[in-house]
Amino acid sequence: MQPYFYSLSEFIAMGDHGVFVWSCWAITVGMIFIFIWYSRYQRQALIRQLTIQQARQAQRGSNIKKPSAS
Amino acid sequence: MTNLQVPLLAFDELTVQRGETSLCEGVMLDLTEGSICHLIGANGTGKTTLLMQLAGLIPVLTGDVYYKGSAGVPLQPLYVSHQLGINSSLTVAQNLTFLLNLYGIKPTSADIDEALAWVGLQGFETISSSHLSAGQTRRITLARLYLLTPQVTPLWLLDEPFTALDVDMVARIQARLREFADMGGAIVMTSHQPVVVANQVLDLSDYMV
Amino acid sequence: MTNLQVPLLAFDELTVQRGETSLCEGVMLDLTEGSICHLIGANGTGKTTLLMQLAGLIPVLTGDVYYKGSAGVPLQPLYVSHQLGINSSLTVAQNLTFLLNLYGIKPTSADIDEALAWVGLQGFETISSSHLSAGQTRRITLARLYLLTPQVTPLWLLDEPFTALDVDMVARIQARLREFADMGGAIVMTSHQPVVVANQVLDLSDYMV
Amino acid sequence: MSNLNNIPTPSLWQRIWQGFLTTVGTKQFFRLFAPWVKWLAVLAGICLLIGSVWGLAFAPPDYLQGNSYRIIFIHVPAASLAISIYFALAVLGVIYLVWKIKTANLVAQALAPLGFLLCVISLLTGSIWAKPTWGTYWVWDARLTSMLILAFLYAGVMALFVAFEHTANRGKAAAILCIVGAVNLPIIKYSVQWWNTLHQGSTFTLTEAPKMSADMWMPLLLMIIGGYLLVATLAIYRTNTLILYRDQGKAWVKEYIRGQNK
Amino acid sequence: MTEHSDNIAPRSISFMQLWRREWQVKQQGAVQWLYPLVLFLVIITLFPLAVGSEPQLLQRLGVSAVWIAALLSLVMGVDGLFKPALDNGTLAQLVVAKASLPLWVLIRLVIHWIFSSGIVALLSLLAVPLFQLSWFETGILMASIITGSPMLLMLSAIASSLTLSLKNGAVLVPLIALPMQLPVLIFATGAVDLFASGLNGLPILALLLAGSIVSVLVMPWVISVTLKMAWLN
Amino acid sequence: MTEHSDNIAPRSISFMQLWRREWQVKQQGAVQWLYPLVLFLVIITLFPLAVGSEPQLLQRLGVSAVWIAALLSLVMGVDGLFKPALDNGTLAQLVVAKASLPLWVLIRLVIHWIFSSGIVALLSLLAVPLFQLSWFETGILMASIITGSPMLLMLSAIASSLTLSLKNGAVLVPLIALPMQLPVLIFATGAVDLFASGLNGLPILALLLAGSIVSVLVMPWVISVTLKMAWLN
Ligand code: HEM
Ligand SMILES: Nc1ncnc2c1ncn2[C@@H]1O[C@H](COP(=O)(O)OP(=O)(O)OP(=O)(O)O)[C@@H](O)[C@H]1O
Ligand SMILES: Nc1ncnc2c1ncn2[C@@H]1O[C@H](COP(=O)(O)OP(=O)(O)OP(=O)(O)O)[C@@H](O)[C@H]1O
Ligand SMILES: [Mg+2]
Ligand SMILES: [Mg+2]
Repeated sequence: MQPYFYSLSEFIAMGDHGVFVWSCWAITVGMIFIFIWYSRYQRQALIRQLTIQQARQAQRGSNIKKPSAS
Repeated sequence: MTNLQVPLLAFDELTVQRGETSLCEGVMLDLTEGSICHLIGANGTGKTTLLMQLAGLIPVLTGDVYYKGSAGVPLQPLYVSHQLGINSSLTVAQNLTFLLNLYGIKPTSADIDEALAWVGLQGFETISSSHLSAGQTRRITLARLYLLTPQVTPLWLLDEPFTALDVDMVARIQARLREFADMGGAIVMTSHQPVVVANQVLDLSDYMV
Repeated sequence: MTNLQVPLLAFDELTVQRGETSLCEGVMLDLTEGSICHLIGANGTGKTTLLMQLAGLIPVLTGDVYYKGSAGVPLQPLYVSHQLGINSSLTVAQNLTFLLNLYGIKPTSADIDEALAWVGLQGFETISSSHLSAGQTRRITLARLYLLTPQVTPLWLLDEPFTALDVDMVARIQARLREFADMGGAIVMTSHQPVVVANQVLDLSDYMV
Repeated sequence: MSNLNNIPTPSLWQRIWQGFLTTVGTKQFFRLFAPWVKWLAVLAGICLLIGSVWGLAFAPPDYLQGNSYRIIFIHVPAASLAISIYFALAVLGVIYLVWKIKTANLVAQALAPLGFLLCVISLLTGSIWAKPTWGTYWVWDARLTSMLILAFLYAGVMALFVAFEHTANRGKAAAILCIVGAVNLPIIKYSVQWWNTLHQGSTFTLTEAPKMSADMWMPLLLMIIGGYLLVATLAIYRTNTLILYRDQGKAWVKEYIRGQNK
Repeated sequence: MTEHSDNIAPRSISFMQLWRREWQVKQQGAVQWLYPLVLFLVIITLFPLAVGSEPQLLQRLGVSAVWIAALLSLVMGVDGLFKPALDNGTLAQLVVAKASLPLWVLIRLVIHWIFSSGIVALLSLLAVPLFQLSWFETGILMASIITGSPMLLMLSAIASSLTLSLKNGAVLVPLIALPMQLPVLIFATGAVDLFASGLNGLPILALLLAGSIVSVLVMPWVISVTLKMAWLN
Repeated sequence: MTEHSDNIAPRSISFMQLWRREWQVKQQGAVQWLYPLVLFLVIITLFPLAVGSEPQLLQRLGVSAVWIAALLSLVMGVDGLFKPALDNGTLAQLVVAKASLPLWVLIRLVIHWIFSSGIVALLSLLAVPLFQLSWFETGILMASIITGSPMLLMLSAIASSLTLSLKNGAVLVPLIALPMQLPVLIFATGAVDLFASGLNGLPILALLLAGSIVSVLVMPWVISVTLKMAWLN
């Protein structure tokens, strides 16, 4: 299979439409990566929070009834 | 310490009225520091109305009110009514902080914890106020009693403060009322339950028109 | 007249719960006709929640409730809660009429007058409900008690019915509760005040998780 | 009290049903799907990478639109996923409300922001594409407008999920909204046929061969498949986060958390 | 033991009694019907101001202006539809007394409809002098409002019931309702346009009518299920 | 007798404390600021849908559409501005504790403004692609919203406070406010039109600004006097 573009500058320019094509790609890739990062961050933050909670509970070892944090 | 000649709060021939309808006429009272006055009367006599007049929400049109010897309604008393001043979308601690801020108090988080512990709401600091039972909601407002001293506000106006509270809490509140009065404060309160710590009774039924 | 084998209302190992949080577990009760059960417990124990479950507002997720011997929550009980079901833009008589209509009763204007007189609201028929005192407003809802019989609804669920009422009215309500129970009705009620007419006590604190 | 002890014995079907319900429980979902995330992610990455490179560098330009048509490789997958995800939300809503399967609701909650994101991407890429082809960023054409409405619908669903986050009613309101809102899907899907619009009609149909050249539709197909795989990956991952949050009091979660910190 | 009518359905509140009450509640604000009028007038006023007074142009805009007014007047008051009944305990009384909640919902909505879209439909007659619409076109416009607005109202109502137990649900209502309502608006104004250009818009009106009938039949049930979830939060 | 600071002004709640509280109340939903955005877009969408998609026509309607969105987003939440504070007793607490009521009113209104007109003013930039307005025209539009909307808000707020103690005052709010707001709207859209047609609309904008400044300075006092009458009914 042949690449359609002969040079990198041509590839970047894409005729006259480089701005449009590349901005689309940038927006999409950017947003999706932020979303993936955010999902990971949420998971990690939750695990951190639960770890701290568990440590605290273990440390206290008592059964003081706390209202559910909802 | 207290000057017994000048009562903290006094009415002379006061008319309890809402708009143009008079409910009670010629009400008289002398309230010195250390007094707890229990305002009684059947439903609809005008107790709430009288407290609202003292709090400055409804004007006094006939009769005189003296506060610390000079004419006029009390300046910045504590007022606890059926409408608690609690925003149900805020947390317990946020609500209490606001209610204390109103009296120029900047509570530390230790203050808040202590006051909430006093009303049995320890652990509820960050819970939304809408997730509380009837009695618990009232306790938020009553937690103020723990932190307010006669230096901040020497007069408390309490409209049925025992509503929805369990027996233990009622006892604790009454003890606090006595303590406050002993520190030099004065209290006017209504309640349809007996108030054992009251040392003065004003029966509004006697003045009904 | 009453069949003592089948209680009017019974729970078996009922869990008092709101959403996923359980408040009390394993609650047991047998309520026969003629019983007045006083539900007690400190603020926040779950009394209101239990009554809401019995009234069918919150589902019973664990445990069994039997009404007249068959499984399920009561059919069309009377439910008096903190939210009175009163629209403040309607008059006293309009509100009472609606509250009675709900139980299939078409009150004549004499009925309304009589019921309002019983709660001391004679003369207030055409007054807007927003112009009443705290106790008077609650009296509108309580006026129903005068007209409802066990034939219409054999079970009353009352959440702090004495709130804001004066001593006379509390006594009158208690007398009516006794009368209703003697006619073959049953009552579950909460109150932080003593209920002298109660012949059964359920302390929810015993079941707290 | 004879009838109090008289617990009815469950029928066989009830037991089978109960068994099924436990297999779609949150814990089982987590156990079953957590290992998939890696592999799905790798697969999705491969598809998307090959598709992108092929589409951007190797595919020939469109004879009408020139190189700008290369936007198609993200525009179409994003648009089609945005629609599919809303449909999935409606189905999950029904499953949750009718069979009371909590996991369905969690999946829906995990998917909703993803659907919104893809909808926004399709709107943005579409309007960027519109500039070279139609000479303007935006026209009030049926398909564009209906896609905008879909974004609003997503916003409503997300708002409801957030608003009920901490209540026992979690997700019920959102589930109802998803179902009621799903009536809009046919309107979005068929707007191109019902109204004469600027926007392109369908190229892919099940009945006919695609009209594009293979060099164009192959990478597009790869991108679409990659997109679906990516959505599946993220859906599982995010659902599992929600499961951990929801079940944080349960023993198996505590165990899992301990394992994570070893 | 006297059997307490165990197997008889409980006697509860009748249609007439419910209707009377809701009417009384609505009646209190006697000027209620003025509100859609004012909103209508504001929107109507803005259009000529914005586009200038070319009769040609105004004529085209008349239909849209009236429809936007109808839609907004339906959406605006809708967050007060069920919330007060929840807060003051009326809803709980209805549920406990086994009143027919769908019936109550329907009655409330019908009364709300009369005082919003109903009035706007009537007011649309004003479009004749204001926008120089023909009587025929105005008739179609009126018909489209009458056939389309019940569906709009039902969608608003479901949004309102969904956000009932939220502290600040009122903001969410238009957010949830409007997107679902937009397609109705498209169809309705499309139908009037078709007629105006001599084509047959009847199928679209029939579609709207069918949609309205279905939603009037189905939605009160959905809404009453949603309302019953209000205490679960 | 220890003189209890009789002649010293009472210590009451500070500006920062009031601001923090009102912010907390508004903040509840973290995505709150998204609502006006979506609402704005939805209302904007109403116009092309109802009017049709001719760019020429839309361009002329753009300014009014944005202004109607701004007005509606201001008016929508306005009956919840003081009523909840009265009902839950916050207002009484503020009065009894001698807090500065005008300050509280101002803070509440500023926060409400930020989350309605403020955001709409920002969002009006979207009118550029959506209605193909020019950047210049959009800038003027933005300026007209920023200068005009404070006055609109103050008018809504005074209406809201006037109807506070009425049973169904909420309906009356737009009824009282809208007629007063209509002139503002006419001036504001007029100013943008003047600029668009090459004339100088600055005097009108200056007029709007002056009106807004005066009403921001005066109205909180008027409103707080009105609020204090709430218990007199
Ligand atoms: C904001 C603007 C746009 C939006 C919201 C939009 C939305 C959509 C949607 C919803 C689909 C359907 C996906 C599916 O059914 O699976 C689609 C497909 C498509 N769009 Fe767009 N679009 C926009 C602009 C454009 C432009 C400017 C072009 C090019 C001229 C374009 C070309 C296409 C093509 C070729 C397809 C594939 C059609 C098919 O195979 O079904 N779109 N778009
Ligand atoms: N908002 C109002 N408008 C007009 N009249 C009112 C209003 N509120 C109360 N009233 C009338 O004023 C009288 C006194 O009311 P008030 O609330 O002061 O009574 P109260 O002594 O506190 O009674 P309760 O023990 O029931 O609380 C009542 O008879 C009532 O009818
Ligand atoms: N809307 C709610 N959402 C979540 N939790 C709630 C809600 N209302 C009450 N709770 C919680 O449920 C518990 C029981 O409340 P409930 O109202 O049943 O108490 P109660 O026994 O009636 O108390 P009281 O004597 O104060 O009326 C309380 O601890 C409270 O925190
Ligand atoms: Mg009172
Ligand atoms: Mg209770």
